[in-house]
Amino acid sequence: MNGYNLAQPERSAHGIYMQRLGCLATLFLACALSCLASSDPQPLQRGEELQTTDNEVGRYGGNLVVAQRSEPKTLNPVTAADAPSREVIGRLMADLIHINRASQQTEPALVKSWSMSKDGRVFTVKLRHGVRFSDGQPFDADDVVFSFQVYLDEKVHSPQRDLLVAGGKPVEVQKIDQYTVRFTLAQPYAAAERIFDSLAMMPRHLLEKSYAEGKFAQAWTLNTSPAEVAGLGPFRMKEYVAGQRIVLERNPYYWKADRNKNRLPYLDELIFLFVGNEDAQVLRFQAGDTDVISRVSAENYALLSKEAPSRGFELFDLGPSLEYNFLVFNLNDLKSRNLDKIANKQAWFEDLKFRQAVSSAIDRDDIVKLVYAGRGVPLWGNVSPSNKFWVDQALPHPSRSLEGARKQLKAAGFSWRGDGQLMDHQGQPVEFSIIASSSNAQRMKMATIIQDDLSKLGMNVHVVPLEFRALLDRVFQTYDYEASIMALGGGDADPNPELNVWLSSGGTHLWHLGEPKPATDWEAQIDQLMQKQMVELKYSRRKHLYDQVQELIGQNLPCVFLATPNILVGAKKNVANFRPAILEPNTLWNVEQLYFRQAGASGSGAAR
Amino acid sequence: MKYLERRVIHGILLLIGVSVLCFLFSDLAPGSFFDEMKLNPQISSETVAALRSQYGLDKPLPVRYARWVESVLGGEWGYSFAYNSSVRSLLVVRARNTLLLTTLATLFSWLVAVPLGVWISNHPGKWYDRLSMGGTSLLLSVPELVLVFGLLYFAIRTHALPVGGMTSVGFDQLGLWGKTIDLVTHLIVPVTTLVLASLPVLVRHVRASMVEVLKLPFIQAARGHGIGPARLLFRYALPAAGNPLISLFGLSVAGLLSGSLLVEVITGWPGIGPLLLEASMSRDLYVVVGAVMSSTLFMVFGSLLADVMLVVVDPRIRVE
Amino acid sequence: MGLFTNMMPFATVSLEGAALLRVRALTVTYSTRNRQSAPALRRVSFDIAPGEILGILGESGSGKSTLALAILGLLPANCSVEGTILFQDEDLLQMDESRWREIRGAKISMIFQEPGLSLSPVMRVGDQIAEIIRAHRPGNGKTRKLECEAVLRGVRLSEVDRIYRAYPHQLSGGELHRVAIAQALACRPDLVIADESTRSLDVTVQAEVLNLLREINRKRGSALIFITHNPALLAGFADRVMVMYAGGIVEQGPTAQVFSRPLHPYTKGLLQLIPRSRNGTNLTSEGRLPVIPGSLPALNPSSRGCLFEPRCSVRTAHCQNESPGEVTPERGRRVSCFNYGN
Amino acid sequence: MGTEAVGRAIKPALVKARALCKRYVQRAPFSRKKFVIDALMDVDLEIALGCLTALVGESGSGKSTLASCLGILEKPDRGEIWFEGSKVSFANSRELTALRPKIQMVFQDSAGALNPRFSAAQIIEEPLEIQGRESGARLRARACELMEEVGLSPDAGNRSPLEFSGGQRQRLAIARALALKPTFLILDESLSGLDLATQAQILNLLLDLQTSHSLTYLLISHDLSLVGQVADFVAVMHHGKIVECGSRQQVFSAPQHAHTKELLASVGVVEAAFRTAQVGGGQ
Amino acid sequence: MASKRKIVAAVMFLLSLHLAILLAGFVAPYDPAAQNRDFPFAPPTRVRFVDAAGHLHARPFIYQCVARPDGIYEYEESRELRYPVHLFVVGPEYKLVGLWPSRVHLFGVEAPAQIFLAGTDNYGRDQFSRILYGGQISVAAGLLATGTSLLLGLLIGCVSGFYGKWLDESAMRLAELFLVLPWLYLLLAVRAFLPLHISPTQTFLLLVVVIGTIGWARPARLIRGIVLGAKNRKYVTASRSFGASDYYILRRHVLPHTYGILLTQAALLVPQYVIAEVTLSFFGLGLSEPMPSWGNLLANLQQYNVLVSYWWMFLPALALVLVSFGYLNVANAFHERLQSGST
Repeated sequence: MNGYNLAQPERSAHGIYMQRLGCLATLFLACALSCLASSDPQPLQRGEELQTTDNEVGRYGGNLVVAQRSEPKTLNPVTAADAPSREVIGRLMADLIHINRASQQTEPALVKSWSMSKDGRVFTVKLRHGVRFSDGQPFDADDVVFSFQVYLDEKVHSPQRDLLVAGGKPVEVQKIDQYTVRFTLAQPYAAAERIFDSLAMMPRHLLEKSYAEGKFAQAWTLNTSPAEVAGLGPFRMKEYVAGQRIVLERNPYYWKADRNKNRLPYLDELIFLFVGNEDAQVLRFQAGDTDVISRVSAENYALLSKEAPSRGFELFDLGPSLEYNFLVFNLNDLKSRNLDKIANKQAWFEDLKFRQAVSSAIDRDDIVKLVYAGRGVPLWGNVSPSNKFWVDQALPHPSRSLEGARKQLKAAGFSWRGDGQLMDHQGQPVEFSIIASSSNAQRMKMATIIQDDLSKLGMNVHVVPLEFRALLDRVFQTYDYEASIMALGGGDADPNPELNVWLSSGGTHLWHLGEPKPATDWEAQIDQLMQKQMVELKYSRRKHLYDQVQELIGQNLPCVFLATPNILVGAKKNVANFRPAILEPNTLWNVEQLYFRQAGASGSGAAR
Repeated sequence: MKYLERRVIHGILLLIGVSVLCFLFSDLAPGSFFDEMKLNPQISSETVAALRSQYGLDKPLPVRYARWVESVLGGEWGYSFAYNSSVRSLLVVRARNTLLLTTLATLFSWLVAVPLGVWISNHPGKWYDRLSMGGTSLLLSVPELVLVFGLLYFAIRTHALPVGGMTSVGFDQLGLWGKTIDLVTHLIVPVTTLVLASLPVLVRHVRASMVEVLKLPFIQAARGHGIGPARLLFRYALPAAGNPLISLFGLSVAGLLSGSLLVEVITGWPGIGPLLLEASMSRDLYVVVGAVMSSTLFMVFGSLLADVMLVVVDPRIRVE
Repeated sequence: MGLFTNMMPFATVSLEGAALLRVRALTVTYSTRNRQSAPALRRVSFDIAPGEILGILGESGSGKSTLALAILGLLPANCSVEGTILFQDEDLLQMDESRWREIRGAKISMIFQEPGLSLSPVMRVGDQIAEIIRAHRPGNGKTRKLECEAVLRGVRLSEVDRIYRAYPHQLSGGELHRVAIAQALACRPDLVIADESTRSLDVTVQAEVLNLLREINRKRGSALIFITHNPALLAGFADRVMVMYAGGIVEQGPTAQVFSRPLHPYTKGLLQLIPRSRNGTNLTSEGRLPVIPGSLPALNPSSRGCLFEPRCSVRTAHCQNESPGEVTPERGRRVSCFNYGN
Repeated sequence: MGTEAVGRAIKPALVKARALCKRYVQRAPFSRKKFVIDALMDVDLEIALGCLTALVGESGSGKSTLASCLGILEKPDRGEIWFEGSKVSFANSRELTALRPKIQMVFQDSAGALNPRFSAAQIIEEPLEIQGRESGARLRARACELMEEVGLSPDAGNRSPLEFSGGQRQRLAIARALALKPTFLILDESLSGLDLATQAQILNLLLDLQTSHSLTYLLISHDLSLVGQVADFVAVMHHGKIVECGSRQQVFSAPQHAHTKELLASVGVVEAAFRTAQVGGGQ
Repeated sequence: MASKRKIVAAVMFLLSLHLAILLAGFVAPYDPAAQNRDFPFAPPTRVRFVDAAGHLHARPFIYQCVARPDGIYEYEESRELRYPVHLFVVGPEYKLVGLWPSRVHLFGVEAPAQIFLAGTDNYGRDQFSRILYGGQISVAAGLLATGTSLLLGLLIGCVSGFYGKWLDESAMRLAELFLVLPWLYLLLAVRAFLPLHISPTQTFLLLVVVIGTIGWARPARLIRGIVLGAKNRKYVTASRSFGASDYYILRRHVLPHTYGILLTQAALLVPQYVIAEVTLSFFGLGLSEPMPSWGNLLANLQQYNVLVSYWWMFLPALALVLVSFGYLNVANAFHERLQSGST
């Protein structure tokens, strides 16, 4: 095989060999490789430490077609901030330590093992031997150090950098030997291994130059030649057609194999179509153009499920997602902002009884029924019931009670006018607006239901749809809003990513952004608890601390939690090893294990 | 060509005006590209601020404008925050796709509208005239979105047509004939939608102008000279009814880049529409400005084309 | 001559030789949906011999143009037409539209009023003539172009090339007029109708156009119906004159005879109007021009008696109640008046 | 008749034009070429008070331009116009407004001369309304008066001008021009396009009105034979210049300019033919 | 005259539609915002004359709608009880024409049954009532935007065509500018400046005025053309010779020529502006819930699953078609009349 022969010498003389070649030659070689190198799985090399998977053994071949709502913007794992880019990059790249989407636990990936010092500050990882990038170049500690250098470089502005900063100091990365790297944290960090998830390891030989030139952000755009993009993921770039699709092909050097020692992935190609919106996604799936669909809305799920038997696909309801939708009141400091009207209403919003009344007036079951067509669960806290490790089972779930709400309001000094309008103790009618993103039909529906529910309490609520950026501008910048329906969460099951929400100084502490010090006792308490759990290394103690946080949140209702949708996905029946998960990416996390069951049934797209 | 010079100068002034206003409006519109990152609890606000300043978004408007003009003159047309690449490279491919779609749609709608409008204008009040008028007012009151969804639904039910995109996945492996067929089948739904959406207005205009012209004495005279009805309508009346139609045609050309936004979004046509929509939703400022500028270019071109055509068609305007 | 002995029924009247066009009892009524219809033409009968020039004289509203349009079959759809129009022994009124089209422009053609308006503003003049030839005769573009040029030369247009390529707005009134004539003659028709075609022309051009029409008539032998309101134009031009009033023919006969001895009071009045500037004016003693008092009556179906009666200087009580029939006071002349000659 | 015309000629001039020049420049799109039409070139003209002056010329000779300059609707490029002994200043719009009612124009009968959306009475009322001379019922009464004066039945006041015959429309236009009691009336091709019989009627009407309203006329026509019958003075225009000017007698009996002679000749040809026909037929 | 009869017929048709919309409170059986959360996406209630046993009834009746136990958003009729449709029933309170409170509705059925003539939406709200109420806003918005556009277009078109020269030149360049600008940004900006507290209807109408303002360019160009033709008529010159001011000439001689085009434009623009609201909602600029408008009713059709699964969601489009058809007919009839008057 051509690819084999060509790849051979490189392996023996890796870095040095490459450095000797001029730039032009590199380019030429890269081109030649991409033309000649077949993407057939490479035979196993001696000394190659493959990870063995425990999936059902599949057969090679076939193209899997997936539709994305919007086009990825870049292939650069460091600058990518949007979901579609990250989804594609996730298939091209690999991380050191990976969170298994099915078990929600970490597992070794590019490292074969890691160890942690007693104080929880020093991580030492051992890399797998013989791992090669998708262009055939070997992967070692230099690449790891280089990757972290890039992520941590302030000039590169990686959105991931903040993850790698603990106690105000970035993590220190140190190469011990060719296959050993040591990470040192400024302070202990609970579940620190989780931060390695999805941090793509990048090839130094391809990116060093642009990094040195200070042009890293411009590297690996969609228009970069596929030969110049290489990663450690199951697939590698093949083709990008602007506005239409990205085609990935098998990474012949991928470092996983099934139990029969077949090098993964099974699929020849993975194709992402860009279709614009969910409806188009559904249309394409319904028409059989795509093989897998993720995150279908409940309505479309219902629509598709009517046709599932006749059209040869299967739908899966994976249960509640980690995302939480909530209603948040504006409790920001509005002094010097010239928003007196809102400031006047903050007296209500600050009153816990008022928030409790709102919470108990909202019919969460109806939200689940009307917004999610029953495929969702009501929420009373920020942790979804599907987050088995962290959800506080003891959290009370008070049922809807208009009577209770009225009592609360009465206790807080509100009264009712003759026509049923609720008045505060100053005789002002209770009237406020809820802003929601107009492009998010679900949140608009929640707002409408809440509006109707609260009108039963005599509150005059306006629903104001706002275009998403306009909404963000109001929530984060101008504070010119009264209440808003938003959603957070979903990335990881661990509490740490939530720090910015619950710490009073956090950037996503929505109801009171940038408070100089905790405005209330319970906020101060949460601050302490969250800080504590962050450095606590033992799960059971962390869980206990986090339960307390959840209870405090539930009691004080900075946000009125509403509901979370179920994760609904679908796939053609002949896609095997399909094990969708709650964590993102819901369907493609084990794409290297997917295969087409029957002969000839390669993705329908290719046949058209 | 003094006249042409003047029109070109007007066009340039128009482009400058549009770009300035574009910038102004974008400054007024709330939010910026990097705002969405703020929603991610894992990204600190410092990082967002740093990104903003890296792309010069914290600079005052005139500075940003000057930078942009510089980049336009350098052929880059600005820089996309989202794609990390020059706007021109983003636009060129998509503009080509949009043009393929809209040119065909414009062509077809005129090819249908002119004969239909001419035919019904000849017998105002006949049943087919009334039918066409009723049909056009019905089409006028159906939103484009509903039309396109309807057609897509039809495509799914019948399996006759692809339900979106521009080419099939295996496009590259197809032969020339296969590629053509593939492209044409993908074109049918969006083109039909666009044709149906623009047809009623065109038909009505053609009919109205024709009805006016058919009252003129020279039509009677031509009839008196024994000119047959088809010849009379197409050789005599239609050119004379041309002026308002040519202005309308100029507008069609002007709208070539901007007229198909929603249809492109729904059918997943990889044109300027989805790009512009996404860019304006995510405040990818220079992409929006670039897209608007390119449609302004078409506007200028369209009205220039209309002028030239007027001179060609209406001898009264030119003096030899 | 006795009043009654000369009243002869129509069928027996015939001019010598075969007539090219025989119009018999032609009545045209415009019907508007909610107004009572009134005839625009009332039982009009006349003949034209081949090669003859017939001048039709009348004020606007007298039905001249309706007559012209009726012969060409161009009346609007809301008209009802009765009677017969025999052209080369074929009844035009019985024909279908496609046959009409074959005749129009080829056998019978028309020089329309105001050539500036009756030519398409956006077609080259040459093309407009070529279109007519194309509609009636097979041939290719080249031969048609040659034919067109010949036709243009035939109407004494110099610079045929320029005119062929010109658009109507680029031509002078006289040139346009000749083009209009060329259009009418393009297919060598047997009958040409000129409807008030010289009205808008300058006097000098008017004379030239008349000369041209006369010459073509003599050379080609095609008959010509020349419609005008100015009797002076018909003198020395038309072979016969037909005077129309309010949709009917009041007098017809050879031009010289009619002009020297008008029989109908209306004809007399018209002739008096002709200016005599060269040898003094014909002003009345009050320094006013001679006129026919009053104006055309509004057409309504219920009117009785002679329609000219209100304006007539020789009217009698009889005229009010009965409409006069046509009489032939002498060979070749006919008049509709009880008191003609007075 | 001749003596009378000479007698009138002694009367002072109501309107004087001195060295009027007017040039139209047209530019075609897609072309640098300019087209220059010299409509008036140093035109001098005097119009005697209380007389009918005829301005004759072929189409394109500049008659209408002269008419609109004298009617102070257009500003000449150069030259002066004197009205009632004082110079008309085109720069002073107030003065022009004051002058307007005294100088009125009647245009050729065409679709454009009378607003088809107005009724006959409204058409006559328009100038009165603009000048604010009458209002309400008096306005209508005055319109009826004027209609009667020009020989129209006031009953027809509510009809659209499109329902009138050409002659009636011209009467309507004259009534409208008379509404402001002008002293100077310019008839710009007012008779063209009318039947011979109607032309005579209108001319007679004009002659009647001249005496009753002490009007001065400028009658513009391309038909020399027509105006020759009634004009006191005749001016002949050719290519933007007045080539001949004098009493009717002078112009008709002793034409000086070649173009005048040509015009007279073409009139003569038709007329002669007619006389021959009359005489010949009579034998 | 026939065209007069045509006008009367067209106007009557349009008026009756508007009357129904104006009296929405009376004609509609329910409050448009009232949610029946047990009946989301219920199909239109069938009005019957023949009952399950095959008996014919003179008074129309309905069967109660009940959710099918196993399905999502699936319903069936409960044939047990007949609920006759009554006229002039007492129901929820409303204000007739926004002024007089009343409880009498044109028709209705006895509780617990409900009559949904046009089905229900996602929240179980009666679409028929929503269509009627929505018409108030939508037609008002359509007329308002159209009026603004045409008024501005008329003004600028007239000035531009009448005075010509540099005014014309600059107005037409400005028109071109207005035709290409990314208005969405401006609208977003305007929305950002508006306070959240003013009533949603006011906000919406304000935005509509902004769209109307933006839309002047096209009518202005059309009107300019007409004015250019009209100002060169001889009777305008004549009017000038009477000392008429520009204003007089514009008002009396020039403007009447534009009526035809104005009418036609109005008839074309009204439905287009109503539809424009769909796009507005798309960008979060539409009328907010729970206020109904045809735009946000139609916006439901933007969801593919709704379009495919619930045909009655199309019914608002039918209302729009009817109204725009009415406008077009009125415009056509008037146009014909104007033309027959001027030729």
